[in-house]
Amino acid sequence: MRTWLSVGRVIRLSSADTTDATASGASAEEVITDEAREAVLAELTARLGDAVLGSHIRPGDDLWVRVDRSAWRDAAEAAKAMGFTFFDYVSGIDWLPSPFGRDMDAQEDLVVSGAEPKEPAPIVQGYAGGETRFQVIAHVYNIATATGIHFKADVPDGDLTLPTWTGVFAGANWHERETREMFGISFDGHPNLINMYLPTDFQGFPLRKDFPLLARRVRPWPGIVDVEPMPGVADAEEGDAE
Amino acid sequence: MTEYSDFVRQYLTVAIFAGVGVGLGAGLLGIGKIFRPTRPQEQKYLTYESGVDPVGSGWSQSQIRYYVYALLFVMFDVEAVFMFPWATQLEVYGTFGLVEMLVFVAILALGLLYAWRKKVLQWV
Amino acid sequence: MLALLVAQNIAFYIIAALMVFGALRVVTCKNLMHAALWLVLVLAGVAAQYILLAAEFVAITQVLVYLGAIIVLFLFGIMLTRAKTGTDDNLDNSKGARIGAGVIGLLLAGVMGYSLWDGFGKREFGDLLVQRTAQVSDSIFSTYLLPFEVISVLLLAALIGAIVLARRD
Amino acid sequence: MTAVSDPNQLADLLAEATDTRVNLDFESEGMTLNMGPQHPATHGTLRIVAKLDGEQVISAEPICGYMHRGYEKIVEVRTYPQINALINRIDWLGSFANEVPFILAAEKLMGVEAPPRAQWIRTILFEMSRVANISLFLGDFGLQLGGMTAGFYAFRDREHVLNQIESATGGRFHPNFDRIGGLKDDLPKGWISDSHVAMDKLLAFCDEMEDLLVGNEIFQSRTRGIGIIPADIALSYGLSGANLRASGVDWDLRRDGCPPGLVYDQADWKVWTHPDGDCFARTWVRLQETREAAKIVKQLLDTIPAGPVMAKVPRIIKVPEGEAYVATENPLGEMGYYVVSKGDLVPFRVKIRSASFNNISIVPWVARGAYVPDLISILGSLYFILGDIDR
Amino acid sequence: MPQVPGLIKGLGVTFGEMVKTLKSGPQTTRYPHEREEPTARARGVIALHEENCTSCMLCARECPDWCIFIEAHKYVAPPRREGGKPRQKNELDRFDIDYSLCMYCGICVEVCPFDALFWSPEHEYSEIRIADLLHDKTRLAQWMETVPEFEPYEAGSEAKLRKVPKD
Amino acid sequence: MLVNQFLFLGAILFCIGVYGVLARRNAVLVLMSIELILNSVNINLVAFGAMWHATDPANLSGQVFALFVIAIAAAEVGVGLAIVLLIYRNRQSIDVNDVDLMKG
Amino acid sequence: MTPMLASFAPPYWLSTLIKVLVVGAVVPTTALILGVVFLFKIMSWMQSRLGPQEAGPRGLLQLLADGVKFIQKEDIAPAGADLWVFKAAPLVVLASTLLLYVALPASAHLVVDDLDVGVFYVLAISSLSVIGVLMAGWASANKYSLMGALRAAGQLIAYELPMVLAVMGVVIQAGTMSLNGIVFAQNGGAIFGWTGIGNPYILTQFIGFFIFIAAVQAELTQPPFDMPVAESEIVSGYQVEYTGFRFLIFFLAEFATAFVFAGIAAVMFLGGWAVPWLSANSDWYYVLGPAVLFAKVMLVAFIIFWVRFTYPRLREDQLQSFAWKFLIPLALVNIVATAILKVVF
Amino acid sequence: MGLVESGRVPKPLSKLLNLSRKYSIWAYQWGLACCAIEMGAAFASPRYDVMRLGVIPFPASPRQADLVVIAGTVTDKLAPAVVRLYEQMPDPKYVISMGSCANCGGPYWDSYSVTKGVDQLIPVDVYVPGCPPRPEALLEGVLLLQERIAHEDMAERWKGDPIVVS
Ligand code: SF4
Ligand code: SF4
Ligand code: SF4
Repeated sequence: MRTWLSVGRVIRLSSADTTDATASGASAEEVITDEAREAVLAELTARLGDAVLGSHIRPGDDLWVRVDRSAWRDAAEAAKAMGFTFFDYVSGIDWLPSPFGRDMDAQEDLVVSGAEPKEPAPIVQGYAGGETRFQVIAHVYNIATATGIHFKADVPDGDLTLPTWTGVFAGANWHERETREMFGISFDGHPNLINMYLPTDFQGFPLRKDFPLLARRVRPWPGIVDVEPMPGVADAEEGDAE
Repeated sequence: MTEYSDFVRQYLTVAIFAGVGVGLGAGLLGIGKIFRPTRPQEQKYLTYESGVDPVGSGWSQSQIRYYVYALLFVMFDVEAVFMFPWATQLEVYGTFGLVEMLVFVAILALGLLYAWRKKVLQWV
Repeated sequence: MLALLVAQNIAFYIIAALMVFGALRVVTCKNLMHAALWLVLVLAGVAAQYILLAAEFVAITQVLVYLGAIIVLFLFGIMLTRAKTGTDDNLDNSKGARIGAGVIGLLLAGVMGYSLWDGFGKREFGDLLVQRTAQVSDSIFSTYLLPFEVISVLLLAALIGAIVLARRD
Repeated sequence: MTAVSDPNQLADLLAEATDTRVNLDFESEGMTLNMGPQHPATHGTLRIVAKLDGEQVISAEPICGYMHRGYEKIVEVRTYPQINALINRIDWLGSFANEVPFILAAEKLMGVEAPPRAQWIRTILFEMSRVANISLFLGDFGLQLGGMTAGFYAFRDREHVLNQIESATGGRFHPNFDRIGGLKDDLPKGWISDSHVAMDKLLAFCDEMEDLLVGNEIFQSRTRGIGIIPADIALSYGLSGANLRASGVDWDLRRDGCPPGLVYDQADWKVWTHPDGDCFARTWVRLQETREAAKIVKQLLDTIPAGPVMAKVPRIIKVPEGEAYVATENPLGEMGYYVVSKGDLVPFRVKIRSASFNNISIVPWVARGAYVPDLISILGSLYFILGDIDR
Repeated sequence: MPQVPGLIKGLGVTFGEMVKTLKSGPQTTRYPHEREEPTARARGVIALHEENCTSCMLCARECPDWCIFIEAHKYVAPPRREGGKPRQKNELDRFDIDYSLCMYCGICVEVCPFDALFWSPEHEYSEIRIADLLHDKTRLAQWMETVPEFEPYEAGSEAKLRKVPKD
Repeated sequence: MLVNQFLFLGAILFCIGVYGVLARRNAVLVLMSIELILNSVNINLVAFGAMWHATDPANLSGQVFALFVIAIAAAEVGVGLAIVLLIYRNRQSIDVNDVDLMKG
Repeated sequence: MTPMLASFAPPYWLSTLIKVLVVGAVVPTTALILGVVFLFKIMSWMQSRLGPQEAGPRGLLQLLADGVKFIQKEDIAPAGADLWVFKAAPLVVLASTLLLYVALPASAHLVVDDLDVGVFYVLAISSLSVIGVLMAGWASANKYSLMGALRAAGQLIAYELPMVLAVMGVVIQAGTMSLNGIVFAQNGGAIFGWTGIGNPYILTQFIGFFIFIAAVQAELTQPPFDMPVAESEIVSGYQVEYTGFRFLIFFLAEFATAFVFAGIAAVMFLGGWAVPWLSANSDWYYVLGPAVLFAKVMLVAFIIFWVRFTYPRLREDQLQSFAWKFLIPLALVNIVATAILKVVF
Repeated sequence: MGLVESGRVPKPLSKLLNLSRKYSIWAYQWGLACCAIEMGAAFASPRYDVMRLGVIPFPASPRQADLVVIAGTVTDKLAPAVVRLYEQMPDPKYVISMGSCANCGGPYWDSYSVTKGVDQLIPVDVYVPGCPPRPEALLEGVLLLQERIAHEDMAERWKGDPIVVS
């Protein structure tokens, strides 16, 4: 059996089965390095030069590389040349914190109810860093060494375009169409950038954080009634928050 | 009763049956008319095409080579026409008839063989 | 006997009328598919006339070859050449040509009618005898042996010709 | 109307059609054949717009989206347990298998691990859903090719597996049984022996299918040499699962990239590949895979360890900040979730990498030059689930 | 050219199946005349044990489809024991589940901290009017009769067996 | 029955056929008209055959010739339609007036 | 022939009326029987199911219910259709089916018309239904229909000849084309001088029988040759746009045709209405004949439907090459062999 | 104008006609999502075998169908097709809405692309709850529909609201 090296913050658990796994993982985090992935990163850096803007390695697990958007296509070619021939996906991420939230505590609702608007949360990008609200993420795989690379690229708000990957990985065609449809990020040189899922007259880009789910906004949440606090739950919540 | 009138009657029956076939269907359809509803709906009379607007225009065209089959078919059909009387009388003709027909069939089979060799016995 | 004769004549005229009507539709109607279907009527009528003439074998042959094969070829050809479902005004020659054709047709009819009447007048068939298949066979395999074999060569030639046409190269 | 009627697209497709495999005879405008959204061959609501010349396909473009339900957006407003209940509707035939990679991704971010008993049962149920999924494929493919009886047999024997899944999880289709840190519940009494019986029945079913369908010469003549996908093309389209292995690529995430939390290394089994890459190869690989899956289940059933099925996790689940991608070898191929968490009740972003989406994106490539009946073979053998394409 | 063996084998399979069906009967459950028994865990319909419900709203909040509707009012209940303090209690006015919307995920049953909700394998409640699919608390309580006991666990399990509260 | 009944019928069909050949511009229709002509000839043949047969039972020339004509007609239609389809393939038209064989 | 029965010769119009009524009743009945027995019962059993159970006792009235229901269905013709052709097409198919029954003998005298050219007639008529199909497919103005019709025409080209040629062997052996004549020839025939069971031609013409059944399968558009109605490809081919009763006619004709072809196969290869140990001239056949024929028809029909429920579908071009590169050469060889044997012995 | 619309069909006859419609329900094959598989199980699995009840799943096109089971999610993109296919069925026709998605949008009630219930598009005769409903639940729905048909007033149904072609 293989075990995850722990990731992110560690939650301390009391169960006997899991403590040593997490404990060893936690202590191993500083020690373990992943030579294979380091080598991949090194080679990529050698091939792409300055275009590699950031990177992140989770030892034994995954590799993130952020490249300059002008080198987006070169990155694909480099990866392919390095044996990363299996194309997984291309997609996007909108790092804007959602103005709506889940329930009735959204920014908008506060404004409607006349409460003080909350300070908008800052945009924080994930692994390998970033500067823009939108990022494109792609995953390619090397089936000989069983390693994958996550490529990320920043797409500045004013110019939501990126070179296409279709010439390198044929499968990118549909994924880029999907990304265009969902985020409004378009791909230069794509042969056929039309809607994948939605009717052509659909307005908006659903996966952008500021795209509201109307049904949720219109329908009253059936959970808003004052009730007794439940035994046990409150504690759990507090414990968790810590 | 002459042989001829019997003969014609046989085929009169055939004709009657053809008429009955059409009549039967038409009659039942007429009866159905009493029980059928007619409720026009906007899209009811559109051509069925898996639920969307008919896409594109144009007509299917099979390639001309496909037509070779049709041709072969007609040729052999004609051959069969000549074969039937021969088959009923083969006993009478004996070897002579056999040889005659063999030659006939062989010549046509040559056509089939030719088509086969020329690789036109393909769908495209 | 008289009853038979009357019945024969009635049958003949009904069928003949249908055939002539059908034939006229074949050459005038504005829809390829309909023309082919009218042709079916004419050909079936021909088969019926054969029956009236006591020629059983050739009547069935007419059905098998014409209705079963040649008409199918026609319908096929029509569908392959993209006939429209509706009417098509582009099937006929110009009006002048049609009038000319009509005149020629009528003239021909007149000439033939006259000569036929002249030649056969009111000649009766006499007692028709049923022409059985076996007799047909005997006839082919005695008197008409050579033409019969020639037919096979002719069919072969047609076949090869068509194959050559159909091949692209 | 819809995206397809876009004339540009068809023009583009025509321009692409200068492939050598297309043997254009008539330089005609050809005909556009539309299959779907209601068409027996498209497993629901896929739509294929095929430009034909005679019966030959010049270009075929799948139009998806008729089943697009907006998963990636909805999951941004649902909590982790709610997501878990929802996502098994993506590939609705192998529903349990959908839950696993997501749960594993969340576990990875949280750093928890399910106890061994839960891992065993997870793997068993995972393979059972594979059996349930692929057995239907065999029947359905038979049905597509006109052999209707195969479909009935598949539905018949699939019930045995569904029974087992239901009696363990409570849902024939949508188990919602996997939990972060383990499973919802333990197995009911008698389940193990029943499952043995069910798997034996499925193995018999595979034999029956081999006799009825796969060994049938008509079937073979409909599938051999049809829709050949070479390995490099398959890789660049990101084909996965049996479709990839049928092209001769020896790659199986269960063996080569198995995420912790599944215990495939505890069973003795084989990965089948086929060098041909045609429709027959895909069918054959799937048939063998069903057998292997049944064998894995039978082996694991005998070695389930005792213990709890749930690790200690907080009652209200908040996943710590981080990003993780976990993919597993689902019945249809690689299914992965890229989960971005901001330490909330809900994930920040989940990219669902579903197998069918990639698998079916090769259709325009592979269908070119095929005949209409072959198009059916190709679609059938690529095997997709609409929900898995459109999500 | 097709060879014979595979074709003959195929015929054998169907013929064998016919003989089997005729001999030992088909595998069919002849529904309306007989019914299949879904397993005890089957998620057919949710039953409400009203006595246990404290109208804590947890189920309604956790339900992904927002299809549970609860209304309650507080009242002062007489003390449980002689001489005890009177207690504040919630009385359910309304407890509806909209089965036309429910996704049968079981989250509500799982999160209910007071064992007030149970799964019943019953599944025969189609309706001609969609409004009738909204089951109110009397209807939900009626389902309680059909709730089976929990099944015992397989060997090696450490899970505790719960009980269904029946009146 | 009069022999002439059949002969007249044949003649009328023949003339209609001739009209069709001249008046139609669609090649398939022209072929159909030719079929009309051939059939009219066949009616005559069979009618004559029946006439002779009634006097000389061994004489079936009419029918046999009709069979031969059918065979030839089959060949004619086969090749004719093949040519039509070929022309259609190359010209996208089956208008006989458009077909100038010299133009290649 | 006993004098009593032979002397009973009703006038033509009466006998024809009786014949019309009988056949008019027999055609739907046979279609119903085949439909219920094979489509609902045997098929269900082969798929380990029960088939219809609720309509009538054991579901035997299912097809009747279907029939009555279809009468009540709306009659829709698509807007683009060629109305008359569209409406007439099912009738053409029905009429051509009915015409086939004319030649099928249920005993020496229980036959509508014992035509001298019986076999030839049957083959000629059987190709007529394709005209109906082509009409249907073309007039529907629907792509699936059109493709279905084209495929049906293509199919005719493939199966008609093997069927014609397969029959030739029988005609050579029997020396007659009359179907009753063929029955008599089989009943009175001998195998190497042994007359014990007569000479059912299936023993000597098994190749012919195989080819004939294959061709019948194609004629009936059943798997493995159901391309013209292939559901997963062109939905249901030329029938796509037909609703209600017109569709029912297609449905009915399909089964009635199956019955009559099974009957013709039984007549030509299995000895028809006669049983080997009872001379064909016996009077018993007035009652026995239909029963014997029915039993044999069911046997042949079973084979036909068994194949239908088992096999997947071929491709159109595979059918063509199967027919032209295998069946037709085989049939020609069979004819030559039969002819040589006939002449030699 | 048929006899039926005018309501002049004698009682026993209309009863017979109702019976025939009750026992001959041809359902056309159209699955939308997960529910479709359970519908398939009800239609094709020997364990359920809906044919016993007289529901014949032969037709592949709506033209020969009496019943459509909307089994699964109806998306906004699909909605026009649903309407069209429904309208292309010849009258009298029936609709069963199977599963939460078809009933009300189900798990995707908050999605941007899902229609909230098929009854917003076409009239539904029977609602079968479940996600997915077991095949037997569908059978129960079918029985309910049959019950309805058996007691149907034909004149009423035939007349309906005349649907005007624009
Ligand atoms: S969670 Fe349980 S106790 Fe709370 S409201 Fe729901 S049913 Fe009642
Ligand atoms: S089962 Fe799920 S969807 Fe249904 S009421 Fe409970 S929580 Fe809501
Ligand atoms: S109701 Fe449930 S099972 Fe049915 S389609 Fe919708 S999500 Fe799938």
